[in-house]
Amino acid sequence: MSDVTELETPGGSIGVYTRPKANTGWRDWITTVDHKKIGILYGATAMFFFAIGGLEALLIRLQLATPDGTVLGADTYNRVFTMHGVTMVFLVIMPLAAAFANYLLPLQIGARDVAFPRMNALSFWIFLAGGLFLNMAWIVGDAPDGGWFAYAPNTGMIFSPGKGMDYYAIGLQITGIASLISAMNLIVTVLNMRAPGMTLFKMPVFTWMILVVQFLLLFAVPVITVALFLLLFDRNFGANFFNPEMGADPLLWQHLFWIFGHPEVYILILPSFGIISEVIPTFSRKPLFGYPFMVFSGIAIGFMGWGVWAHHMFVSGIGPISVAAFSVSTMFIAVPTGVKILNWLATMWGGRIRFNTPMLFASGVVSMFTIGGLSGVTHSLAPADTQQTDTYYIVAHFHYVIFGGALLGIFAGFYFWWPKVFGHLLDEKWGKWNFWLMIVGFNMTFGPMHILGLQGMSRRIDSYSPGFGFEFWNMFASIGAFIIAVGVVVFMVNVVISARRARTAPPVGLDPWDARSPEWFSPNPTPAHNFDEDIQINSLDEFWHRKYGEDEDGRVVRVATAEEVCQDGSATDTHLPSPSYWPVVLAAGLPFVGFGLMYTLWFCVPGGALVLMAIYGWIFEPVDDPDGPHGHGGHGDEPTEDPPSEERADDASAETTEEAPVG
Amino acid sequence: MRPPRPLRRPPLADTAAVSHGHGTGTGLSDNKLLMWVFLGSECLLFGGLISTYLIYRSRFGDGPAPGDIFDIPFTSVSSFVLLMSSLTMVLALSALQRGDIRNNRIWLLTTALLGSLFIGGQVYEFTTFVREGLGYSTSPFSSAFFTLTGFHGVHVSLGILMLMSLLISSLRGTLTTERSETVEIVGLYWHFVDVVWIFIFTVIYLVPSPTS
Amino acid sequence: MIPKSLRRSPSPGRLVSLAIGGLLVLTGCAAEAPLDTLEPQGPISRSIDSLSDPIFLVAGVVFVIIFGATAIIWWKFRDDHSTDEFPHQLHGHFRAEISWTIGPAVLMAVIAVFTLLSHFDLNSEDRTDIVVSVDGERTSWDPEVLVVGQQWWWEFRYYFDGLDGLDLSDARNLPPADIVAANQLVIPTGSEIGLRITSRDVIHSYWIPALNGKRDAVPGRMAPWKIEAETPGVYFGQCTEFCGLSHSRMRMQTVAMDPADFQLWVDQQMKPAVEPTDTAALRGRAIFEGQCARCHVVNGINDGGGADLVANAAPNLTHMMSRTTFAGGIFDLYEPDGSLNRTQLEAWLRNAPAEKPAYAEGRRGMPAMGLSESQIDDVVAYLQTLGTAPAMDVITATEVD
Amino acid sequence: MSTATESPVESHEAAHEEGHDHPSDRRYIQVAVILAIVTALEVGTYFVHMPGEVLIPMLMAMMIYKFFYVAAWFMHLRFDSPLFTKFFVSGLVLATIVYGITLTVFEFWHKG
Ligand code: HEA
Ligand code: HEA
Ligand code: HEC
Ligand code: CUA
Ligand SMILES: [Cu+2]
Repeated sequence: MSDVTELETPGGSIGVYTRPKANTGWRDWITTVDHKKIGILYGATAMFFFAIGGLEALLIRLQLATPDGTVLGADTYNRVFTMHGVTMVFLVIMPLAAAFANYLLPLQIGARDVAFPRMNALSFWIFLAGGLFLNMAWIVGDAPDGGWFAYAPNTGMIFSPGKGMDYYAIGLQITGIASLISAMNLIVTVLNMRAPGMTLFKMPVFTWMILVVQFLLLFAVPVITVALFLLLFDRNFGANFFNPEMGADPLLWQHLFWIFGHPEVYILILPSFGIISEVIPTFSRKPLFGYPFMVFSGIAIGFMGWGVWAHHMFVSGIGPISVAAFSVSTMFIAVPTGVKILNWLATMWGGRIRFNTPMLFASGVVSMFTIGGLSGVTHSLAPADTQQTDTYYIVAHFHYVIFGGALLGIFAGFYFWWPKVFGHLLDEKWGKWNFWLMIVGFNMTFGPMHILGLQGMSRRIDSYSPGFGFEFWNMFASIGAFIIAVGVVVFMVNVVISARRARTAPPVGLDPWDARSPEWFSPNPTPAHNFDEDIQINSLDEFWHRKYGEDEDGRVVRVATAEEVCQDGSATDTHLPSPSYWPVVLAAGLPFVGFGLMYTLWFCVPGGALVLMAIYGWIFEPVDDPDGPHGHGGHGDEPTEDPPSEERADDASAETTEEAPVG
Repeated sequence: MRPPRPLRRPPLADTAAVSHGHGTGTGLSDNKLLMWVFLGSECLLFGGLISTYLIYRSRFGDGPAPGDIFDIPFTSVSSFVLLMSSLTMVLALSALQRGDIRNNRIWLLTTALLGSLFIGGQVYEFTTFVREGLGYSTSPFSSAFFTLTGFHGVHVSLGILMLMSLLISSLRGTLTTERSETVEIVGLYWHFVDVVWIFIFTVIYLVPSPTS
Repeated sequence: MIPKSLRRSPSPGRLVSLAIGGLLVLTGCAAEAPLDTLEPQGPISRSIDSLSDPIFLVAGVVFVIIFGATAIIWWKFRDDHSTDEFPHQLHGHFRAEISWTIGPAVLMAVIAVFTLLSHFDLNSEDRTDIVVSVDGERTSWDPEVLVVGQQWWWEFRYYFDGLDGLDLSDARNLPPADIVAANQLVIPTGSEIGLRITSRDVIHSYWIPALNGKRDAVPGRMAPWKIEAETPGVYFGQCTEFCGLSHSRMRMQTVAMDPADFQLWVDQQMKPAVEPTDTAALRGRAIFEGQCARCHVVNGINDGGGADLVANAAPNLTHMMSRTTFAGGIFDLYEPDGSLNRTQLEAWLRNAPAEKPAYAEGRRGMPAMGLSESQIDDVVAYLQTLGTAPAMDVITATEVD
Repeated sequence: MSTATESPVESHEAAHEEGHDHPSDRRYIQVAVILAIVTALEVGTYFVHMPGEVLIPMLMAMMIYKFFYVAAWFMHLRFDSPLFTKFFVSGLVLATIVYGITLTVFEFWHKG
């Protein structure tokens, strides 16, 4: 974050009809609507929560390192693992994916920003509000204790009388709003704002996967919204949705949760699939093998993900016919996923691979995810799952897919796009340490959990007695977890060291990896306006194709340098969406509404007032501040001359304004 | 040596569906697209509430059963009111598109009034039900019923709020033909809420409900 | 049933599962891992195992293929800076794509067939009546036991006239049973025993890995399930659905006896509590009637009394001494030498929540009763009159601590 | 705010050209009358006794008719880009399938 350099005269800038102008300093970060800054905010916030979720994980592993552990005690343990799961899923992996999506998606489609920049800011601030709200439960001393899937009726008022589950319900509700807004925004962005010539099937795979994820979010979030509302009403207003004493069926919660929950796991993994689909071809010096199949398999996973949710309920007593149907449907998810794995391998096969850190992580995803996927397939056999479910074998499965799949992929993305975002590379030596520590620690932690699970160790137990054969591997796993932690610390050190070094070192250059996709047309770090002019897209991997041609022997030869191909970022007369206060104000209102629902409805008043004020301020705010940053008055109208067509489209996308009275 | 020629590009499975004009973008308004995307999402929200209701409609315990208390003639009238508000909504839009500001205001106001009438009917219905012993906590059925119709009512109320905002904007002279798209988008929302009620009215009220 | 060809001894499955963890190290054997899922001890669990083992094998093979390919890639296609030339720019290969779409699909289809066979087999009922003598009368019992979970222990109810026609809709208010046991389900060997699983509060899950997979105990629902043991023995289990504070301490055992022993057990359980003779026990009984009977039932003292609890039940203590563990199967009731585990039982009576976390003040779990040491001695003396100790081999087989 | 929201600019016209003109108010009123008649028929079923096997399909047919009639005319799906229809219908279809399965699992159709 840049230092505070410019102080505003507050008088003029907080009015309803002006927009904030700061271009630097903290105020800029608060009011920014720049998708790149929002991406960075998402990333930084998610890493902050990752530290929290990771510390919770370490507490879990400390407690379980020895039999009859006493580090936490039963009550705290239950809260810790619940918050660990919730934090990691909703406050770490999802926002990290959102960080990449926000930063890269407009760049990859050659756009100036997203379709609704203010809404983009809004979704970040709402996410932050939700995340802080959720973790507030620790401070109040009443963290949720019902497990991340919060099975009723254990989460009802009778069995969970504290406020913990209210924090859970409201906190997730708030982050859900954020996801929904962001999903709608990005869908419109992808559909409407692609550079000239970029048909859907010339979009980078990462963009494709993000698009699929946004559709999953669009349709899955409302389902958990319903579930959380019902839970909230049960707990606070005496409704009877999950109270068996009044004749309710607790399985309703399970259905609603998992109808959301299974698409959710693909929401977690597909961004990472997208990332490594960019990394692997780049470092293999080959195009992605079977691009159409990669795209279609991603879509297929998205679709099939809707028809398998009850595989989480194989033993809950939903009836043999239902179990059979869900068991079979689940098995076939292995097919499109397998297509992906094999296509990555085929991409690497025959390549000339540079094993830089991003590639190490990407290759790690391919192997580690496969392990998790295969154990997933063993769960999908319903009879087998009756032995496996709710044991550490499941814990092993989902950490292999989530850590080994999603998180490692995200680390690949960090190393790959760091120069794009910050203008310098992360150090390779530290990067390799980072990778190897993580991969070793990860396998040490979660590998033994397969064994523990098959030996019958249940999950969510705060302690186990000696004599069940669990001692050795638990200790082993705990050691592994701390090795992961060292790996994470190495990453953080790398970030700091590399940033320090970059101050004196020469800039990274335009094309550090010899990359392929259009985001690299703009210089590093990306200038505020992204592109000087629109890029005409003629093919997939346009950037690469402008650099390389083929000589008469069919050999690949360089035809242009990166300097010739890239834009220099010198354009000054570009029109950017103006920053706004209202997103953060609106988001700030939501936690108050939440507290109101939990403690006293009076809190809802200031909360609701903030929200309303923000909405109206938002609507009446001039769409573009004539004096805004990089703004040049008079752009509100269509240009009167006949500019080159690129520039016109360019202009239109610059004016990605929003009316926002609705929705 | 002759200059290198471009590489063979990957075979691409272009779809025609998206290629408008420039071959990119849909050529559609961002805002309208946003609203439609949002409505797609709302389908799953209401779907969840409706399924919850259906699962619980026969679980009324010792409380009143749906078949005992629904007042079909009354609800028919208020459903009709809501249906007609969709008509006035399109009329408002079409007036504005013609540049007929006066009629636009009249129809906007009528729509809001019809909507309020519907909400009034719902409030009346709720109070009657409560008087007849169907409280929010009476049974899973009652909770599901009030939640579903309440969510719908909140949607209608938000719609009324938007209509009133449009009206104010119109009175201030900022709602002109160029901005008819805003009215169209609010209209989409309004019609959606109506369409949901068409569903609810049939499935929840008209399909015979269990009686105690 | 799974066809013979699919049956494999457990070891390949175990090896492969270890390989999945990337750790080809052998772990402890079943004796040290009483919950092991790969050591089936009955026909039902064996049929699951004979489905699992091959699938572990399949997974192992796929794993080896993918890892093998990765290893080759790392070794062969690494950039060794020997040339500047770009590799062949292959964009895809339609036939390859199709084959690795269809190949796994076919494989999964085959697996699906076996899965479905196994699944419907697992969910079928194949019970035959067992002849037991009840109160001296020979009864033909359709062996089905009602299993009721609650925070944080299990109740088992035996109705020798069968479950049909009983009103089981309210788990907190069940019709009187012939036998009510807690935490240890006693079954005869060699017969499939039907279970009907439900709960009095939150969702639990009943699981005896050596005999069958899990089935959730859902309040308001009655889930059918079954178990069968071949050899007499004690089989361990653990509640596997997260059920709140003491979920980890909600365990259970299944004690399988050969049918003759089972008959003896039934005979004992059918007896009412004996009248204590010794004065300490009599004093103990008075305390019990005053303080404990509001929750615990002892047949003949307070049959049918409702418990002052959220779950509305506490373990029936009529034949408490016939069990070898207590408090959700986590404490030994007997020392290895067969004498009473007095220390643990007294600690329990002194302050139960300290021994096993519970929200006793929220009427979930057993509260600290505030008894004096002498009162505790008296109560223990009384409790010792309740039921007869099981055979030594059962005591040794159970040792949980 | 104006129409600067479209991108690219000129395709705004394109979208309009491709559709027909918006229907006249008269047409809207006709639509409303038809909707009103169908609603009357629907409500009419309440007063006539019919076996469920006849009644329910009839009600469903009328409901679906009304539903899509409103969507087609009032929401302009008839004239607007098919993409809007796709979004809406995909939400609808997904919801129907997913919740239909849920109801099936709950044996809703048997219990009626
Ligand atoms: C990133 C998240 C993610 C991903 C991608 C997956 C992917 C899969 N998951 Fe997983 N899953 C979770 C996250 C995820 N899961 C979580 C968090 C839980 C636990 C929730 C909780 O209880 O707390 C869970 C639980 C879970 C269960 C429930 C277990 C239980 O609680 O009893 C099941 C059951 O079927 C399952 C199955 C699968 C399957 C079949 C896949 C498939 O998509 C995997 C497909 C991949 C492959 C198969 C590997 C590559 C394929 C090939 C190399 C081709 C050749 C292979 C074959 C022919 C076999 N998962
Ligand atoms: C979504 C992603 C995700 C991720 C990344 C992780 C990461 C980890 N998880 Fe996670 N886990 C879940 C999701 C995830 N988990 C879920 C959903 C559950 C189920 C919850 C439930 O049952 O309800 C679960 C449950 C779960 C359990 C089972 C608990 C139980 O059932 O009782 C265990 C046990 O070992 C565990 C361990 C770990 C470990 C050791 C890591 C490690 O990989 C963590 C590594 C990270 C670090 C070690 C952080 C290092 C950071 C620092 C060192 C910061 C220091 C810096 C500062 C203070 C500035 N997890
Ligand atoms: C408020 C209710 C309540 C009262 C009063 C109560 N108990 Fe308990 N008791 C329980 C519950 C609940 C359990 C099961 C706890 C568990 O396993 O988690 C239990 C368990 C036990 C057990 C272990 C039984 C087994 O087989 O697992 C014994 C022994 C016992 N109680 C004895 C007593 C005695 C003696 C008294 C009176 C001095 C007493 N209890 C009073 C509720 C009560
Ligand atoms: Cu009972 Cu867990
Ligand atoms: Cu799943």
